[in-house]
Amino acid sequence: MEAKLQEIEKRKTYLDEKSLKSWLFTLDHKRIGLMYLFTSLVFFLVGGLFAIIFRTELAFPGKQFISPEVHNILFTLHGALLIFLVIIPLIPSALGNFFLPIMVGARDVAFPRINLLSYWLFFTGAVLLLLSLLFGPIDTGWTFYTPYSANKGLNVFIVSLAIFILGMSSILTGMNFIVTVHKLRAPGLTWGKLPLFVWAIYATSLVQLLATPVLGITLLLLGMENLLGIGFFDPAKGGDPVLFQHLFWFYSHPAVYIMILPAFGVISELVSVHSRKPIFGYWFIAASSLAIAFIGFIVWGHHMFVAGMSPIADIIFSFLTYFVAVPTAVKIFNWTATLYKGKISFTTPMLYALGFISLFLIGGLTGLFLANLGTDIHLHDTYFVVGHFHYVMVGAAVFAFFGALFHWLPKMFGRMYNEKWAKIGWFFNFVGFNLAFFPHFILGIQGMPRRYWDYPAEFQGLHFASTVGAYFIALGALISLAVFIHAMFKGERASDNPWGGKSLEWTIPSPPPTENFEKIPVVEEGPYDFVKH
Amino acid sequence: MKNEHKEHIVTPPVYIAVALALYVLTVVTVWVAGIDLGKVLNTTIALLIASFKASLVALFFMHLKYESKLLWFMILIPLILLVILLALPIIDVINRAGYFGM
Amino acid sequence: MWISALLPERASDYAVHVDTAFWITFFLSLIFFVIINFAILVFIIKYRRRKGDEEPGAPISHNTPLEIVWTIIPTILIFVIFWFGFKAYAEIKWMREKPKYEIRITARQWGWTAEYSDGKKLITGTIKDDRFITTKDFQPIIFVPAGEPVQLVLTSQDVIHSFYVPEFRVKYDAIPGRYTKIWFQAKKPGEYEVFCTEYCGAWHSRMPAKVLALPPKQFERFLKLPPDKFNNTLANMPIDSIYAVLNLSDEEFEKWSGAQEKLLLAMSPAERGKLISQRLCQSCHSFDGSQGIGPTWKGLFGSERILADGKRVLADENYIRESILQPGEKIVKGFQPVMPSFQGQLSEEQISDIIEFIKSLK
Amino acid sequence: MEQVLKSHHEVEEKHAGLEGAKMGMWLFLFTELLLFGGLFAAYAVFHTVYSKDFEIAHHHLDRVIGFINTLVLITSSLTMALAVWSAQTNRRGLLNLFLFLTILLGTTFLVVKLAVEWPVKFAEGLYPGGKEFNHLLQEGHKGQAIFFSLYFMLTGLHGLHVLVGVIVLLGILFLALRNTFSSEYYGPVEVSGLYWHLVDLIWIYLFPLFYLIK
Repeated sequence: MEAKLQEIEKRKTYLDEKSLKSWLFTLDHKRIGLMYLFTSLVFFLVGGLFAIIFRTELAFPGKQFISPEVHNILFTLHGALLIFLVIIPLIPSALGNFFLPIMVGARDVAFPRINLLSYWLFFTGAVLLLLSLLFGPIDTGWTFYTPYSANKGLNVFIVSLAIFILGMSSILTGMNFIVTVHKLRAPGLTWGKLPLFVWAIYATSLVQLLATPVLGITLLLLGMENLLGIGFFDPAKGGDPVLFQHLFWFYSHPAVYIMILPAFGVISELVSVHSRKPIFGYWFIAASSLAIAFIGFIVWGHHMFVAGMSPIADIIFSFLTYFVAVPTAVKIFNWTATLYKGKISFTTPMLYALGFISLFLIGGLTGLFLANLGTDIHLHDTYFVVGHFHYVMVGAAVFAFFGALFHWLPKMFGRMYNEKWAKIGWFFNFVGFNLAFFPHFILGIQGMPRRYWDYPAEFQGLHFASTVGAYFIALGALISLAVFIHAMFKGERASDNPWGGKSLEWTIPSPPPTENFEKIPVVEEGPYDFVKH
Repeated sequence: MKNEHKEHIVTPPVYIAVALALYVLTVVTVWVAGIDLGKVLNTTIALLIASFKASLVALFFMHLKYESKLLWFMILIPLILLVILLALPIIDVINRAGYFGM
Repeated sequence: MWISALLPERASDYAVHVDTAFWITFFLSLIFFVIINFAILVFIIKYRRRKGDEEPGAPISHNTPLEIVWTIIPTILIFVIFWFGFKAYAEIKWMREKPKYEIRITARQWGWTAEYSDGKKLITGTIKDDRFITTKDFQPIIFVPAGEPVQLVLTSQDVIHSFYVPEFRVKYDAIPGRYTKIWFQAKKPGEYEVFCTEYCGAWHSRMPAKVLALPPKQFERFLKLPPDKFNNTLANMPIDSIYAVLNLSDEEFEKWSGAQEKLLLAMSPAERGKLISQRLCQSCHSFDGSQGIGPTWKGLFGSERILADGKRVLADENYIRESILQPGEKIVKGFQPVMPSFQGQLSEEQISDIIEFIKSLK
Repeated sequence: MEQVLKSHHEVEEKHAGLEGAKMGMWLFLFTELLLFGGLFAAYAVFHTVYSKDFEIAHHHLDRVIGFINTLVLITSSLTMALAVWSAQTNRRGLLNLFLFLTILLGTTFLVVKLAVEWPVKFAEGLYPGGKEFNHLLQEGHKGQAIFFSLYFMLTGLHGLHVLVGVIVLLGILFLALRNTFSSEYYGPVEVSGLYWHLVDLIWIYLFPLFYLIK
């Protein structure tokens, strides 16, 4: 056994090169993936810290320790940082960059240099976003609704420039992945044999590619509105604030599908591998990813039912929004059916996957209330909406990320995490999450508006519970990240295929060598054929 | 999957013919702009001619005519999204009681 | 049912339709939620991997008829939900008959102004202190007849706000440069809180207001009251004294309004000015010299003001009058040009009362 | 672009090759389409609402200059296409000539726009924030003010893209002069040609929408 360990230690891996230059100017998709991962995790903690601060403020009515202006800045930064710097790039750019080329059987993405450029654009955008604090922190909310965000001067312009650059990075990553999946598949790897994670990342890249430019132009116009006063969104100059909302949500609704589609891909992998059973309804899940990606583009109006649109538009958008519920439901049924007659092992990734399904179910079903023309008038812009998108973003996307992180940790670093502590982290995350965000639904139904620094006393109990929940999430997240950091360096050696997965990434040593495969494999069997050994 | 099929080379006469067609169409657009056919018809005709010119540029100058069927399908998606991005806000604005300023 | 306590009280006529749509969506979602979670629970217990069992799970990978079934059923169910939502929406959007009363509501950064067709006007301000707001802080913004439809015409002076009354299930954005219309019919008399639900800046959470639904008799009396008397008396009074006044018998009411008349005339202009300033101006201009959004009024009158562009101006009657009507003209150095204009909202007499009050603040 | 990694008997593409590069550029052109799509959506909404004001305002624009600029851009598309043809058929002299002509026409377009058309507008104060612009607003002709904001945003963004195109073509010309391109390797010429044709394609829509409204 000792010799075997020696031999493993000796193997060349993508992590061997230690110099700073080899990291900063690497063309290796795996290293770029890790750089995205660690940059996003830093902002994940920063954004989480902002949430803890204003959640503590909201524990009791009246002013505790921060003023309304500071509270508004905190929730704006919480939204902007976590959306643009964490939840959009986390699974597609970090884990997608690392595993898509391997799962597709390629040595690297189609355009490695553009991949590096994407990371550095992402990094510049993130730094610029932080620098904007020097020009006076923004308090417009991550939605930048005009005219509130229209006559703010330089700081909104700097923030829109920063997000424009982040958008460029998102577009180039999307383009890179699409060409990789089309052009660099290993021989024999037909579309029908692609792992569902690749399908999900492909659908996400399509949405990233086609939706982000509209955000680019919207923020450019907002910047010009601030600097030159072009008046597109300023009623005094003939513009229309609702037009800004149209252009903004044309990007931002597909953006929520950029956040959730990769999570769907991860869950399809986890559920199938950890119950050692082929995924149920492969083609239906793959097709539903593409269906969601497309329908996501025609439904943005449900954010604006009470914003001043005409009744005809309200009805059209509500009707179209209901179509998106069908592919999502199909996915949930197929994941549940995958568990039938499987050999389910309760590893941490599987716990996160099961947590994902039930939490995403609540997130998805509460969406039905908000797409509904009647109830949305009562529930729009209340805490019900806050609960809905936190269940979908944190309950689903972040849980899927943690599941994927622990699922692929052995492959990325060749080391195994500490199962007990990872489960403790999961427990705090799950309990804390429900305690933090379920009260939001009740608050919203009772009419508590969102983005409030202070609230009438009758809402106090639920807010207190939510704050306690927030602290639990913080604890759970810190434990999980500590387990991850510890395992990266000091976790004991993991085998090349600890979970017995069948997709290509489990056929190469872990941590993988720089060129992934000595010889590009010829693929015969599908990614989930557990039976044929 | 990466077989390098011989790139179909478009010869200069085709390019020059297309360019002439574009010149003529530009003159036609300007000429049509002279006649007033009612608010809706004017813009539709102008857009039709422009779209025809655009497709000429795309098919011949950008060699779209000789590209794989995959690219044809791929082009449909942004065009459909463009139509949606233009159509739905117009539907909203037309049916509003008071446009912007009542 | 006890769970109907979840939703706020159904105080407007069409609230029942919204709640029907809510409960239908709720129960259909609950069914799905229970089915899926129950299935997961059963599967993870029944098919958990026993110790040492290295065999893979059953090679079941698809069943197309089942897939078709669970694609069609959700499609049908969600259009049932859509239909009930649409019915509720139709009730809310299209009024059966034109409401008799129309009130123009203007939202501004951090307060509401309501104007009746006959000139009656109510203004609510911002609650800026640190303690939490109680129902007492919800000043009345509109008086509506219980049992009759009322139409509100919303607009905004600066940014987008949103007029939301949870008990009426009514919410719509007040957009600057545009008029948006909503209507509701209060079912029975009562007080219903109004919230701003479109983020509008620092004090977005502190623009409380209240809708007073009055029984017919009291509403008649409110309508009959002449506008300027109403603006000087009832518009500034707390809610319980408003009810007290409106419940007086007719001759007592006449006596009271006469007395109010005399009381107001007896008051010195400065005291009358104080009444108005407390309601409209104190949220930005402090009276005791402390720092605020606008310059303090203590020692303002007769002092020399250094403007943003460096010019020096004497703070006399004309300067104060101009700052009230066209605040943008002269901005004192170090202050933001955020003061809304009160053009057409204050009578000539009220403006001179305010100036007298400022003079009294040495 | 194409480092071919030979191991055993298989030829492996380290990158996606010409096919991949072209697909990558087409995908990038889709994003350009949607970037301008957002502005065209704003144009469509404002044109529907202020059609009369748009009609009045467009008289300020000089139709002849617009027409000339359109012809210039179409010719530059022609010369670009011929440049790609000459690269494909190994005619290096012609390649350099056509690239130079395309750059020349592109710069002419920019010069006509920036040195002739825009200064006229700036002199009249018809730009956002300008004297005449504010005068229009005071008189309530909001539609005309919006028309000029749209005009400057759309033609400005398009001009920026033409400028980027010229810079890219200068790079390609620089490489062409050092004989890097041949019928075996002409990827960059074709890809930058795709970008240039898109820029011309967008102007084909801009010309009628601004200069020929009735």
